[in-house]
Amino acid sequence: MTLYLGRRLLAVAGVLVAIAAVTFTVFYVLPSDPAAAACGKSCSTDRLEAIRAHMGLDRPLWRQFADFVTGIFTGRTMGSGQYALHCAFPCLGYSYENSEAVWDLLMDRLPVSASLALGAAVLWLALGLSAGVTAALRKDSLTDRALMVGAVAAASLPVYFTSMMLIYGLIRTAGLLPYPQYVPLGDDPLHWASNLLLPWLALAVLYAAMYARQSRSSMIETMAEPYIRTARAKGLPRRTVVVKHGLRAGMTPILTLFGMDLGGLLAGAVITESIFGLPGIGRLFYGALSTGDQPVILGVTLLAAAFIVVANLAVDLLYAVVDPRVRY
Amino acid sequence: MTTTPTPASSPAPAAVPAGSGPWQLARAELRRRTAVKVSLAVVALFLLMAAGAPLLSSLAGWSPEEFDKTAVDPYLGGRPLGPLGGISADHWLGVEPVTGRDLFARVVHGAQVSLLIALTATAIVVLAGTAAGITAGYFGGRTDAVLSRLMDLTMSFPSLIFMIAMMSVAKDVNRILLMTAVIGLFGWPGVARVVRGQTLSLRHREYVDAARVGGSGPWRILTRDILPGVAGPVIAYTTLIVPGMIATEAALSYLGVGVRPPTPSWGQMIAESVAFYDTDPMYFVIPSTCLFLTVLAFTLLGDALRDVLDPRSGRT
Amino acid sequence: SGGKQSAGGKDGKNPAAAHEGTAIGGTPQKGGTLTVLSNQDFTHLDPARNWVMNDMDFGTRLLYRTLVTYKATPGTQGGGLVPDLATDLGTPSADARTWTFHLKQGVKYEDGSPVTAQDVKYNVERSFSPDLPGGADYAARYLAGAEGYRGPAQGRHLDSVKTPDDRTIVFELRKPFAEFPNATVMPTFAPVPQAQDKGPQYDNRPFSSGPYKVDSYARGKKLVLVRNDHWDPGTDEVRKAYPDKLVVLMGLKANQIDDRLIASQGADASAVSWGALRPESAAKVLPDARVRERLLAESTNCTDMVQMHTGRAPFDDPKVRRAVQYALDRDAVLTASGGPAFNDLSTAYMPASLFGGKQPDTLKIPVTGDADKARQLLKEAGKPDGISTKITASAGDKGRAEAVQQSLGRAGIKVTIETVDPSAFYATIGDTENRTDMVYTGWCPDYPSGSTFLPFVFDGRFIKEKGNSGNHSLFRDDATMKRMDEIGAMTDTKAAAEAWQQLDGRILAQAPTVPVLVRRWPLVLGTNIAGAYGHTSFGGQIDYATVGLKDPAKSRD
Amino acid sequence: MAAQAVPTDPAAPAGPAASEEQPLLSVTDLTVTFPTRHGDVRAVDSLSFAVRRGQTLGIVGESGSGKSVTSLAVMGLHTGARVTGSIALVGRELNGLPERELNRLRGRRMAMIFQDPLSSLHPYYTVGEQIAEHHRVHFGSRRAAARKRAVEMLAEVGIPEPARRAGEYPHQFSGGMRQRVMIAMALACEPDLLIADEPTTALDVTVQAQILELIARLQEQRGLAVVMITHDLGVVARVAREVLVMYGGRAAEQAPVDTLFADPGHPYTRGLLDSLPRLDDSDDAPLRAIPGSPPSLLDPAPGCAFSPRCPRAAAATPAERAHCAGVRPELRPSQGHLVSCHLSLHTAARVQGGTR
Amino acid sequence: MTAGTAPLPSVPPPSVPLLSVRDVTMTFPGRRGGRSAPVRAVDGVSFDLAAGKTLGLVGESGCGKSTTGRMIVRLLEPTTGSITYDGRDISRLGRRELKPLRKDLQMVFQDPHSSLNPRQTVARIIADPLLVQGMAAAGARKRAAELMEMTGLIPEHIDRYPHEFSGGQAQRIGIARALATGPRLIVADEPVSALDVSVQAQIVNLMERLQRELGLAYLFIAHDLSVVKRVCNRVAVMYLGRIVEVGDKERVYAAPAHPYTQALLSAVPLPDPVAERARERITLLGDPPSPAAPPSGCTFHPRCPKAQEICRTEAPLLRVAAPGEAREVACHFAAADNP
Ligand SMILES: Nc1ncnc2c1ncn2[C@@H]1O[C@H](COP(=O)(O)OP(=O)(O)OP(=O)(O)O)[C@@H](O)[C@H]1O
Ligand SMILES: Nc1ncnc2c1ncn2[C@@H]1O[C@H](COP(=O)(O)OP(=O)(O)OP(=O)(O)O)[C@@H](O)[C@H]1O
Ligand SMILES: [Mg+2]
Ligand SMILES: [Mg+2]
Repeated sequence: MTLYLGRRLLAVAGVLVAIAAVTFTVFYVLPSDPAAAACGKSCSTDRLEAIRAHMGLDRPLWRQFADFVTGIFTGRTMGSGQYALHCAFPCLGYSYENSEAVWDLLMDRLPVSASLALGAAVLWLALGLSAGVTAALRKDSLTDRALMVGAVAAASLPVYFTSMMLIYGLIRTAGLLPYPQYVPLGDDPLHWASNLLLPWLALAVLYAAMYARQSRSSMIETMAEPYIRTARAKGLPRRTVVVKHGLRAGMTPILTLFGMDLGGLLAGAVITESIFGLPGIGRLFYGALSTGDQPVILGVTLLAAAFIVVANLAVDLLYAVVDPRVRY
Repeated sequence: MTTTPTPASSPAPAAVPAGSGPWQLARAELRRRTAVKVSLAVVALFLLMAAGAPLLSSLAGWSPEEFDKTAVDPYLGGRPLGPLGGISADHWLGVEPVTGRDLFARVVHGAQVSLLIALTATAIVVLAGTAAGITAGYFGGRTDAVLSRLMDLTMSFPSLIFMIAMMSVAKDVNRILLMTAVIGLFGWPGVARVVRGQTLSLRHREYVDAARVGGSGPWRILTRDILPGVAGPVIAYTTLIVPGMIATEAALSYLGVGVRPPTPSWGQMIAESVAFYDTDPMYFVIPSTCLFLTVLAFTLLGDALRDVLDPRSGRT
Repeated sequence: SGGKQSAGGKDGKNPAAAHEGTAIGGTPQKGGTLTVLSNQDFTHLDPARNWVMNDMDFGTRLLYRTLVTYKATPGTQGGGLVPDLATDLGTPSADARTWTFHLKQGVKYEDGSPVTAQDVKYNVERSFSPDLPGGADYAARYLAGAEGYRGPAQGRHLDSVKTPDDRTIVFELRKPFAEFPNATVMPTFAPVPQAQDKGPQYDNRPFSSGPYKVDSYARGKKLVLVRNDHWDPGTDEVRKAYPDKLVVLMGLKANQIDDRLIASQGADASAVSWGALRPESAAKVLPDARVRERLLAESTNCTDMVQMHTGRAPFDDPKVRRAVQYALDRDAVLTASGGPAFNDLSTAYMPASLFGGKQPDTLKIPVTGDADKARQLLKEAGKPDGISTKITASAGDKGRAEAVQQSLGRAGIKVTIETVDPSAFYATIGDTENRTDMVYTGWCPDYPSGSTFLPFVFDGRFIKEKGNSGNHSLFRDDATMKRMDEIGAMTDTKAAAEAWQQLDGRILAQAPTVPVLVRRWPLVLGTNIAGAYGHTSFGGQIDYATVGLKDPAKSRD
Repeated sequence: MAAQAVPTDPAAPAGPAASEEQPLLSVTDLTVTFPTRHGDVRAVDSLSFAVRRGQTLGIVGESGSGKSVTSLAVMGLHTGARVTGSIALVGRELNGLPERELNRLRGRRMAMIFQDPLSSLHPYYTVGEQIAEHHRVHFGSRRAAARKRAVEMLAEVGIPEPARRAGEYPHQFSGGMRQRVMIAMALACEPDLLIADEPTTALDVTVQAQILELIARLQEQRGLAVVMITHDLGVVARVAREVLVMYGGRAAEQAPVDTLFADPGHPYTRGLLDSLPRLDDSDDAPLRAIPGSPPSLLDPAPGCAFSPRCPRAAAATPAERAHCAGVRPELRPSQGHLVSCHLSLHTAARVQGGTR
Repeated sequence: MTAGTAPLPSVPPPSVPLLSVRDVTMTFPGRRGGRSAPVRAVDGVSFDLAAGKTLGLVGESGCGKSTTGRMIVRLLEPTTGSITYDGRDISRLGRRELKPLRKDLQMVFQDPHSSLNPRQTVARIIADPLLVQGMAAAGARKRAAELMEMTGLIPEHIDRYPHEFSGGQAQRIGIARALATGPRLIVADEPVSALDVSVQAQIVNLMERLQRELGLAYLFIAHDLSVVKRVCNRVAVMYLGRIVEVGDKERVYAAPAHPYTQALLSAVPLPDPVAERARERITLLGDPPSPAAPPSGCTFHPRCPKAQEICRTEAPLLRVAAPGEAREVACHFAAADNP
């Protein structure tokens, strides 16, 4: 188990370094000059060079990358002299744009994205799984048909469409909800929730639809398993058969999906955040793109990748808990 | 005594004429379903629309890039004149606000771009994925290990984020090509996994052994025994990833890193129309509906194909 | 299609320009919280780096004071200067190469310490630091001995800025510069005490010498300003500082900001928008007199231009350039830019404000262009089959570029659009070697003088291979350059202004660029806003020195 | 020994005296139909049989002959099927009983074990939990008591170290042991009837022998009625007292085991016995195969399902053949057997030459 | 076998076996708890098979029967040991060198449906080996029809797909395919295990007939001892990768020498209630162990009723059980109990 975990963690680190390298290269190879962007409208060549040197952009790519990677673990000092900045342990560099440590920026934005992702996840799991399981248990009934038609349709709606409809319906027309504006959970839980409700809904609709479809087929498959027949043959009440024997096995495949989806979303639902103007990581990223703020872009990419790999690892470990056949 | 119940030991159902292969059976099964017929019709409609875009728009009398200043009110931020976003005999689906470009022409040309990107990306994904999956599954061992690691790595990429980043930094390139390539780059592991799994299971079928005993080499086995067996699930999977591809193109265009103006694509149109969603709802509704219908049709079709061609697999 | 009826501009008057030159909402009451809704963050608030019109407005009107500043008056009067930190507009030496300013007594920072001449010098020096890029470069252009200077980081100082005592600062210039007081309006000439300097991170919390200080600043999310109790209104004839507090909410969706302000419900009544009204929201504003009541639409005074690479084929041929000039449908671009309510067509380079209110129309080209004439010109240039070329535009100008593309297409000039992110835009077009033949970009005069326009845009000596700016047509004409030097040396401002205007026409005749339009800066105000007007020198942005609330009790908090 | 742990169920049927005359399970005219896309599949057709306490009924038949469908019908486990006819457990009619009522009988009065013990056991729960969970439901016993019961049962079916093994998961057991676990589970609540659907098919011969022996021992100890379903005539010969031969969803023949093997009445039974290679046969003569293949249930012929393959029908007159193909034979008593054949081997000796 | 069957000219003299397997082992790389745990599926197996004869290979599930068969047709390459076919060691040949041999060595599989490609017509399935060997398509099709006739199928069904056939018919197709190239040795891996009892006999009869007509040699793998007894001349009993007893059918069945063979025979239920009741049974304890962790010494000792100390430590060798007898046994105490 420890061995396995060690191996997996090593693999996670490897994947992250690989992703960092690829991202780094892409941004280096493709033309974009953050120094020039920082330099501004009227920029002398002399000054441009100075800025470039200051940003370390004059150094060979591999050196920049090596500095970056070692910086993550050891921290590093950027610039020199009076304005030298020390960037401590998980050092992902400083934003070109506003000179804040990328790590701090990410951590500052993470609560927003996490609130969005987790809230939506709760919602979509609740909606999706209950719809899926209900449909599975009433397979081929009218309820099943209706739920599944709804699910296919909802899954086909792009998130921006749903979002705009929600905004139009619930804010503009009905005036039921405020325009989303992030309030930290710690400040005011009620406002936190009421402001996030719409983005949650928008995200949840799409995912709930996918999960409903998925959990339905998984549940149908499980309910056809011989061990369910065994449970029924033992005279267990239907509820026990469905919940204890059916759900647990039927929901395990959903776990993998959930890990991947949540991992992907934690680091920013770019579209949703941008539609609702939520200051999450996705928006940070989108903003960084338009200003060519490479350290931030790289930071977000890495964070997102880290969430995905870690979520996958977590799912794999959880599997061992859920399914005793899996042993590490 | 280790009898595995052989389900098909009875002769073929009477409804199907003798000598019909699995493909014919699948086709007959598909033909029975209404959802399939409807989605096929929708898909065909949009494909025809895409293919005949120039013809259609010349019929309607407008090219997708042609401004019509008479159709918009410059003093209202270019809102289309007339009801329903300017729908008239002149402009069948109304016009784009600000520019007055003909929406019908743009929608059909947008279909061309959106479907071209989605289908080409799908083709890339499917070809690359099938090749990788079949290689990994059939040859196993080190080949499998390397390819599987590569799949894991690719799947660990925050693909949308990465795609946006790549699209936004690349400038002097053909956007459509780049977008197709970028979408394709992240899609192949999905197919590869499905194909690999299927190949693994087929490789242990006795008919593959039989072919080897019969003297067939790996190439012959791959093309004659494995590939046709993999084809069913791949077709079903392909149909199910097309909507994803369409949606990805739309998402990228929506985020402003998609096609280059004045080329229309559905995503680009929706992105632009979002700003007008309450002043000119038709502008928003028309491309959204097209996108929705296409995605829905492909999803339904894919569901049916999966039912028929690949009864045991779920989403991967 | 006669049934279609335009909703605005029936009487030929611009419905959006009703409040031009006036303040809306009467005189504000003191107190309350003014909310600013923004779809973005400030580029820089560090005075050494702040060189974006709106940000300069915000910084210099609220957080720090400069030697000289603009009058707080609506209309063209706003271009006038008043002393701020300084006691007067500066005393030049006879050759206008040495300028002396004296600082007022009793100007204090937020911690109560006095503002000194050394602090002003220190910030000027900071602006040279490569760690702190982005700021205005007047100091670099004019101060003597500035070449190769890299800021105060290594303990090196600029000898050309002298501080004989705490309240006197003397600037020694490289060449005569009669308009130097105009330059000292720039945030570069705001004070930063060395003890407070945190290098790049100063940007996140500038040390206040103005009426407000930073209470909290979460980049990209929220900035809260509260009163600086050490600010003495007695030393300040410009800033009124009505609200008790300013809250800038950032990263909102532009459309949602528009919708919120149009609705102006609850706390939004005490809000203003940071960014301009989106063209697509025009339809929600212009037809509604009650909303139009709250609409500002001051001119930005920036001229949008289609600039051609005059250094290489095909645009090295003036005939081809003139073909573009004739082919261009400025009206289409105008519509794409939000329509006549929010833009004014341009017939000259310099904005109307530099022409005393109205641009001359020397060429008399129809607003929708003259495709036949353009084709004719192309034929004369030996290109009867037209040409193919590319244009680079900032992503935000995509619609305008499409209109350019479409209209040039009518004359056989096939244009491909490259959109570039705003951030990378200047770097991209500044690379003279690799850039496209055409770019769509504009220029804003920093202060109302032709010297901050024409030399920046058409002086061939400023062309750089990389990082080129301003002169994107790479126009290099000896006569023009000679004339610019002559005008620059004039001390009679009135004569100089006339000379610039003439020069403008002469350049236009050579068509290095095509002036297209001058944008306005439309803003819908909350119903509780008072004292708001678009300041002509800040690109039409609200003058934050004077804006306040009608009824502070209605604001949030 | 475990009996005292089981409280008496008030709903229990009358004492052993009553059951002497009344069979424990009696199935009459059972018909099970599956509606499918291609039409109705009549998997079981008018089947009747009865089992007495302490007895073993063997049901044989080849793949698809309806054995499993029958057993699931008895347990009331069909979901998508139409079940008609009567299934009576100690006189109580089960067919049509609501699910809740059935649940009180399933696992308690009648239990079932399946062919593939691995997939029939839930992979996520320990075997201890699975053996005893319905004990808690049926007797309302506590977790600890149920666990104790599970360990007892494991010991009873001969699993070493039962206390430790109860905490393990099915995949940690070998095939034979899994089947023992299934048996322990089935017997945990002291049922009266055990239905075993091919319990040894997935197992090796040596392990099969162990399991058959175990079932026989437990049956003797507890006076269980057992329905043993198999396609292996050898297994039936070993364990059953009464045998039901199924063909195409119908009963072909029913008889006490000795009579059936010694003197089969149905040509199919005869053919089956003839086509089997036998270990105790010294003769190396070629096997007598039954020509053709088992019938489809989708479009059942109106007459005897076996008639297309039947050597007697083949040798019969055209009129008889037409009769066989067109008219369904009833199950009729014939020399101590019940045989459903128009040309039963007992009734006519004309084609005797064709058989041994 | 009828006396009339003339020995085929191609059959080598009986002294030289057609197939000779010597000390073949097969080790699969395996994993257990994250560690590599090789599975020795076949462990030093040796036997001979004469032309035109049948050797039965019996044993419990997982004992290595299929692996042995697959090595002989070279679906697997043995880890060690040699396989000599017709005087030539084929155990290390590459794919190209094997190709001509494929004509001679064929295989019939257990599951008739999974061994037929569901997407190919019968014509293609049967003709495929011929096409690989370079025969023209038309000729191959004709030959396929002949083979269908020969195996009791209706040649008109040549363009049907496998799912349109019943299990028994499908197995006939499998046999026809194996016969296509005119092989001399067929490895039949449980050819009747998946079939219904009533059909099983048809296939057994067919295989016997083909052997007579074509002079085939069979390696007949099965776990059903009664079928093996019917079909084979010689029988080899495997336990956990090793042959524990091999000899002429009559001897092995009449007087099994190895305790495992004895137990196996006594465990087979007889379709005769009277005989069943009368029978004395040896019931083995426990389950067959896993080849990944075989017991020490004689791998059968944990289940053996006769096990002694020596069995725990020393693996018995396969040796002639009694002088002059064509039977070998691997048991320390085999002779002692031999009736
Ligand atoms: N749910 C179902 N829907 C349709 N047909 C079914 C269903 N279940 C069983 N059948 C059909 O009923 C017939 C009898 O099946 P059953 O499982 O009882 O056979 P069996 O005698 O148990 O065979 P085996 O020895 O293979 O287990 C088969 O033809 C089968 O195809
Ligand atoms: N490719 C393989 N990789 C790893 N182990 C294998 C492989 N093939 C077979 N084995 C193992 O080798 C052993 C022998 O397998 P084999 O298939 O030869 O048994 P068998 O006697 O044919 O059994 P059955 O009666 O179940 O067919 C088994 O334990 C099996 O798990
Ligand atoms: Mg069954
Ligand atoms: Mg095998």
